[in-house]
Amino acid sequence: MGLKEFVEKSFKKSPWVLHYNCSSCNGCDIEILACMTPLYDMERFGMVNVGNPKHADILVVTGTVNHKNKEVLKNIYDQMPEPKVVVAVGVCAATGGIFREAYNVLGGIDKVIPVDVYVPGCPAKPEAIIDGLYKAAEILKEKYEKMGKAEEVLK
Amino acid sequence: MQSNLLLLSIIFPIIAGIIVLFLRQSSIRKAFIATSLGVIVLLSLIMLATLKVPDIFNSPAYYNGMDVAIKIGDFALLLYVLYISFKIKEWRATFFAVLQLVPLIYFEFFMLKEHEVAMFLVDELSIIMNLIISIVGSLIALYAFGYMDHHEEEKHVSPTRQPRFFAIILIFLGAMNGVVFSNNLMWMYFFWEVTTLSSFMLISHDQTEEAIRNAARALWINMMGGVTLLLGIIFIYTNYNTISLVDVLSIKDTEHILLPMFFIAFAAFTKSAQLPFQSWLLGAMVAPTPVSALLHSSTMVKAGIYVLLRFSPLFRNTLLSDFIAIYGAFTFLATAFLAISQSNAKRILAYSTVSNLGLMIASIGINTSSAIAAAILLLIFHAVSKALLFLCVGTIEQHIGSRDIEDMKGLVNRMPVTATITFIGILTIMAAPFGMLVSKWLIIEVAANQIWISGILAIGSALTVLYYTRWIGNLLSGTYFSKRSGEHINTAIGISLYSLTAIAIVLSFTISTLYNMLVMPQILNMKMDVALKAVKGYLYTSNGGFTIYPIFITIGIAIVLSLISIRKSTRIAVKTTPYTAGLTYAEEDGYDVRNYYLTTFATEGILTKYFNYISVVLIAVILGGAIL
Amino acid sequence: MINSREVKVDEIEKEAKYYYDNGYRFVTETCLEEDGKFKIIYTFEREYELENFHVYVNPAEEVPSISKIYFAALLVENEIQELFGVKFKNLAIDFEGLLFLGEYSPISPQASIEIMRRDKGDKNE
Amino acid sequence: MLDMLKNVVSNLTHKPVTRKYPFEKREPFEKARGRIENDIDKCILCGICQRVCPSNCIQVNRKEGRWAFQPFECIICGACVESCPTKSLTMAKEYRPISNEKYEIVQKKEVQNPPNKDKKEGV
Amino acid sequence: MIRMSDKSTIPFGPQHPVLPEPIHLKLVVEDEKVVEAYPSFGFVHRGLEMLVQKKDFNQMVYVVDHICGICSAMHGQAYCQAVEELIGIDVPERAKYLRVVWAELHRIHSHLLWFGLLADAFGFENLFMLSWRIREKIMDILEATAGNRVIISVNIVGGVRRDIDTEQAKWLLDELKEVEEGLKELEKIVKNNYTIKQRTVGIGVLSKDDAYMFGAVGPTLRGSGVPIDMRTTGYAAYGNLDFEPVVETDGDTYARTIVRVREMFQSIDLVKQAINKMPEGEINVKVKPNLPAGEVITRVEQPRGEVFYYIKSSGGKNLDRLRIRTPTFANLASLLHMLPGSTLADVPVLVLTIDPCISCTER
Amino acid sequence: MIKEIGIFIVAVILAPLIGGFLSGIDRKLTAFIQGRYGPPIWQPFYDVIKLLYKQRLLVNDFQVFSAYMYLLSAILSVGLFAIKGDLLMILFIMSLGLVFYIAGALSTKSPYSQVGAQRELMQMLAYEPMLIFFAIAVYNVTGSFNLAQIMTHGKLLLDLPLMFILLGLVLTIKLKKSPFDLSASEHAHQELVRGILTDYSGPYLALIHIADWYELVLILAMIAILWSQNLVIGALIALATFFVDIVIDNITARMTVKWMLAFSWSISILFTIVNIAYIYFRR
Ligand code: NFV
Ligand code: SF4
Ligand code: SF4
Ligand code: SF4
Repeated sequence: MGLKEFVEKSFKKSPWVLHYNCSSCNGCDIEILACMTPLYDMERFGMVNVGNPKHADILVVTGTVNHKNKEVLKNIYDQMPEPKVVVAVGVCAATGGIFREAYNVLGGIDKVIPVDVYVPGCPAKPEAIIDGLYKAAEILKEKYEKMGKAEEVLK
Repeated sequence: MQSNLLLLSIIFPIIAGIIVLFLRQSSIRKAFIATSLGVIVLLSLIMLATLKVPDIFNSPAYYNGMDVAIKIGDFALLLYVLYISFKIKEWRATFFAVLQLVPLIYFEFFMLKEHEVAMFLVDELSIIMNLIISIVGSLIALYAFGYMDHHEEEKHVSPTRQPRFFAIILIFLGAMNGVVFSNNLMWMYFFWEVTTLSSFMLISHDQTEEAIRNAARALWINMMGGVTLLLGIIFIYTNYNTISLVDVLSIKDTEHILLPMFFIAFAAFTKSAQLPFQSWLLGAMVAPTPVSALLHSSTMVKAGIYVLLRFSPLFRNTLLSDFIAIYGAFTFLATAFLAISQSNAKRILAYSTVSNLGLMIASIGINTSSAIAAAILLLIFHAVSKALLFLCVGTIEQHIGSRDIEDMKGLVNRMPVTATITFIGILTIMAAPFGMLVSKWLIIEVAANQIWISGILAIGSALTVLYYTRWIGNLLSGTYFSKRSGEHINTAIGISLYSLTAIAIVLSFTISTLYNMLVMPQILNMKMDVALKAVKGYLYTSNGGFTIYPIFITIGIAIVLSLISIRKSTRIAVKTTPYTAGLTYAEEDGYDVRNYYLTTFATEGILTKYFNYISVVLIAVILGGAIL
Repeated sequence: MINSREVKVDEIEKEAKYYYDNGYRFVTETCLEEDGKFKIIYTFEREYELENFHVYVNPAEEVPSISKIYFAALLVENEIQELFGVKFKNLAIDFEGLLFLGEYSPISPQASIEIMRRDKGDKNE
Repeated sequence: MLDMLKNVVSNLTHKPVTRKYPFEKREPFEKARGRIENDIDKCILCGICQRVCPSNCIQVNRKEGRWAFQPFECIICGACVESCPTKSLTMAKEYRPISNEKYEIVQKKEVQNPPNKDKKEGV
Repeated sequence: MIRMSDKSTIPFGPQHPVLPEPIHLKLVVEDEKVVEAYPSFGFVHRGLEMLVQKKDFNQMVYVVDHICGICSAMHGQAYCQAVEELIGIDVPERAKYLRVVWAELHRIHSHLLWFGLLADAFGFENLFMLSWRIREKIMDILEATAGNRVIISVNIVGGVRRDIDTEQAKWLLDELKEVEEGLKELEKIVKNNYTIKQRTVGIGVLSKDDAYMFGAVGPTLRGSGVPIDMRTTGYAAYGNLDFEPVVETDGDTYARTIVRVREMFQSIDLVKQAINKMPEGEINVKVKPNLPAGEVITRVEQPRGEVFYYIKSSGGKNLDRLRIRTPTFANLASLLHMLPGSTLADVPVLVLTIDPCISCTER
Repeated sequence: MIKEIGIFIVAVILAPLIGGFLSGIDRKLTAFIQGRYGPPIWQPFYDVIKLLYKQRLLVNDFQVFSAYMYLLSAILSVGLFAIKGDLLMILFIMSLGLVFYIAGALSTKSPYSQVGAQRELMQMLAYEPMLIFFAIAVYNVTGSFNLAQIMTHGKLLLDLPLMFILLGLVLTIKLKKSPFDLSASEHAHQELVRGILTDYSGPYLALIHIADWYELVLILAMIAILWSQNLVIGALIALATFFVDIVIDNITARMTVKWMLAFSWSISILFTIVNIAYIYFRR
């Protein structure tokens, strides 16, 4: 295996996850946490919850965006190094779900940051979340490949 | 000829100092002082090159004149101290002055049988001290050109008091040379007292109430030391009938030597501001920074170490020596603890000075050949690095108006040059491969079979690293979004900062040469086997070795790699804000974390109290060791 | 159904003090809009029994805060102040309308009567 | 601490409890609410589902014969399923698969097949 | 001269791994000691109370269910009870028992979840894993009986939507037995682990009077020795079941932990009782589409304490006003009282000791 | 000389491989202890490689230098250990790297990394004396600080049982494991986000991870030389210690700074004194 392949594989094998709860109802959050626990154990795929945007590859967002946390979400997203992938977990994160019509809700997180994977469900099942993260890891790898090319262009 | 050179190195600064008093015009004065400093440095370099040491030097033609002058000087000085102590109502100083005056009269007039002794005893130790005094001293004095102008401007001092200031500095340099060269113990005593007096005058230079109060404290504590020094000399004389250093050092029968040794050690403790006398040194920090750098870190306080080193062969392998070691180690640890609770940079440096002096005393107490070598190495490196740090703090203080290390957050953006120099200064004082650390390594290595001492040293060094590391962190903190500004550095200040930095690094780099040239011969002088060898940056004893070049290479590689990385980064990296839990980062009123000063564990006041008690007990123990 | 008696706005503190002295626990305050006025219901509890009283507040009126008596009332009063725009005076800590809402949120969103204007600058912390 | 040690030892000596998803998939429970599906043939476009839906994610247009559903707004509460008079709406046990973009499910009554036609939603 | 403040300020949240939910505390610390704490909320504020204007009272059940994913069924229960009282209907007995079953299952899962998070807050990863592992059993039970793991949405106005048949009930009791065993292990660990005690005993002490007067509720209050538990008022089927409020007297984090651990056993017991005593019959009654006018207050004991529902209607399909005061909202005052004087390392523990649920609080 | 350079290079290349492998085992074992499968053994390598190729996010320039300094001094100390240098000197070089590591974290202005750095300083305060005590105790047995000479002694473990425990403690602190995961931790969930690591990101975080591996190997090697008569047994002892540390991590909660300082100092001073007394008693 050449270095290039190994690096690419690393991106797929080691996606570090940052979870941000952005005015969700906790339903999806506890399901994400449940993914870390022994029964679902997402660390099998090298996914660890890092809690710090600067170390993270995948941003997992639950819940809708409201007027107060849209900046927080943006800041976190900006502090993540490329390549990065955003996963929206739950229908809240996708569109606002049942909260759409509430006055302080802006809607899905794609109003603030670009989203790569949507995981539907209210709450999304842990299995679905793992699917989503797995998919995200693949996207991460693709993004890395693209980024490498971008760098070459820069040089 | 050579003895005249020695004489000159004492007399010249004093005379130059007196002349300076009358030079009222700033530019002329500065030119004159600069030339004198040049002469002083030149003199010491010539002596380094030409003197065949160890030897005694005499210049009979001047002996009597000098002796008489010094005798008169002695009394004049004590009377002057009496006068000022009356003036500032510092009765303790009066008390100790009287306590000196009475025995002095008795000793000089009724006991001392006049016979001529050699004027100077010069060995590598004296040369080292002399080099430090002249080179470091001159650089500090040079620094004071820039500093004092700014200082007086800030404090609106007019007419200028600079002539007095520089005069005392110059006189002090002469006196220090006197201390380290004198063979006649009474001369040494005299110069010792001159340094005390100049310290007093310089601490009180600003004439504020606080300055005078602290100066008074320094005065009485040092006068107390003077008393014991005098007592020590008198005891030696009564027992061995000599006041010649050479003779004293060659005393074979050491039955009665321990008690005077205790007295002398006590004097050394006061001069080196060991616990419980550290308060005067801390108080002395009110003085203008060059004074702190010169007197209170790199030269005058080293007089105590010098004296102890000088007499160390006399108490080798005694209980006294062991106790001194424990006492020194304790001071090292205790003041390191105290330093942790400080955020005032000058106080940190002061505590660190006391701490390092304690370390030197501890290694003198251990009193094996490597330990003495370590003490001397420490003495050299500490003088340079600490002077540098003090000067940096002085510069910083004049710019940002504070000497609190918390206020130095992000200094590298505001004063890039000074902050970098400070950073290097701190590194030379606490990190491998610089000389200070090598000496520390040596001390731990030689102390390894004295569990108490080595334990204390282990904890103490960790504490040292603690309080310096966070300072570095503060200095260099900043982001790409911090406001940046250039820095203008006064020429005089610049010259002294740059040269001290260069000296600190070069000395560390050439530690093996330094050791072989100056330290090892001194060990041989003291009639010890040399256990520590040095070749090409590799210092080794039979127990282990320390090699410095690989570390320098490592640092070099790190610098190169990071430069490459940063340059590459400018193309592909993103300059980002620090993590603040997702909140928008604001550079100016962002979140801010102060260092931990462990005040929740204990405060300075309480600690000082307990440490003082312990140290008094330890001194009593040393006394016990001397008597038994 | 709840029973509650009406008190005057300036008697609130006295009433609260009375409940405090008699060992009542503070439960909550509830604000609602009734006929162009705000109605604030104060609820206290002792041994599972609820005691209520309510006040009617004109939009322009300031309501004395009971957060100095019952510290727990602090948050709910801030909430009402923010979501309804009713002004409380003497709050133990005044979050100045940034407890729940961000800078760009709608102003006093739960009330149709608008009294508060936000003219503060950046205070979004 | 010894109790915890016991736990550690027992964990070390037993097989991990992890469900090896996605390698081994578990059968969903009988009553599980996975996603709703509409058998458009049975649907009479009465619009009850639209009215009961708390999340407003079903739009029934009788005139056009259009039954539209926003899967990314549905909270899978099952209210619509319970109230559907013809039982054309059913609750599938499997959850809706993840996707890269949001879509809308539109079913038309007149058109025979295909029953599912995906279309990107323009929010 | 640029003078930095003498104290450090540290932001705690909104994005912070210890708290899964966004809440911001601006901590002013001295060394590691917290001197002051300024909270800032609103990162989860959605404005759900105002949705009453847009949704009718039946749809609102689902909205209040989504106030929080942890105590969702109980929100639904509280809301339904309030509306039922307003309309004046009597819920079938079986539905009442079923509500108890699901509510108590929720309590267990919520406490286990909290326990895991607390363990995480003081850095005990294995314990976190252990308690969440036990919790998965409850999640399975919930999914099997109600169809969803987290937001089960079983309550509707007039009763419940799903039934638990005898077979399932038996399976449920078997599963609970396993949960009970796991809990026993957990209890032993909590009671005997030195490091856990170091981190919880004497941390966040709330005296009995303070707890009472700061309006604390639930385990926070009962951990300080005040035996107030809304379930003793006998709503749903609690009047027919046999239990005592769990009380500990120390008022520190440890006491609150023990309260919650004991409550889990109590809940298991309640589920058993409820299933055994459950009568046969209908599980819901039809309700008229229009509401009468009136106002109602209900209180229900949630995992974190009593929730307070106020509803007001003036007829029609929609409510006029819905007001929810959640237990965390009531407990926050105590938290603000506990924070100053603690150490930075204890902040997560203290925040978690009241078992905060921000989405409940901010609605 | 040539031979030594060879050994140096081999050690420097091997150490991170071993370290990475060990930390992979650590993660796997931890997972098993918690009743799950955990990542593949090679996971740490994937992580580090991925980090190395991520975008560089910098807060300031000094960070870069710190990361390099930390890594290079770790490398140097391992290399010197391999060519049997002076134990004390190795420790000093290690602490040099740490100074930079901490200062780098302090300089980044993120409150979390600053608090983490302060705590790391406290941790250093806790274990640095222990290591020096260890060196001193070794000296008291073997009469030398030189590893070559120390290793001729053979069964140091019998003389220094308590110092061995101290080393185990140091390992726990160094690995940032419970109960000492104060400044940062292996696991993400902690009160300081990632503590001292918060603002190191991408390649620089990778450098720090590699440096951590070096240090892990170094401390394990120090444990191994306690049985230098047969280094295989020594290595097994080291691995056993490592295992015990992992178990301890999983049965304890994180403690506080105060507790750590009090505990580690009293333990280290007590153990050292008792142990050295024991040495003299055995003579
Ligand atoms: N228990 C509970 Fe809630 C409610 N109501 C509350 O604070 O969890 Ni989300
Ligand atoms: S999707 Fe559902 S469960 Fe998830 S956060 Fe939104 S409302 Fe809660
Ligand atoms: S309720 Fe049933 S039948 Fe009526 S429109 Fe909806 S899906 Fe069709
Ligand atoms: S399941 Fe619920 S949310 Fe989804 S469409 Fe049906 S009623 Fe609407």
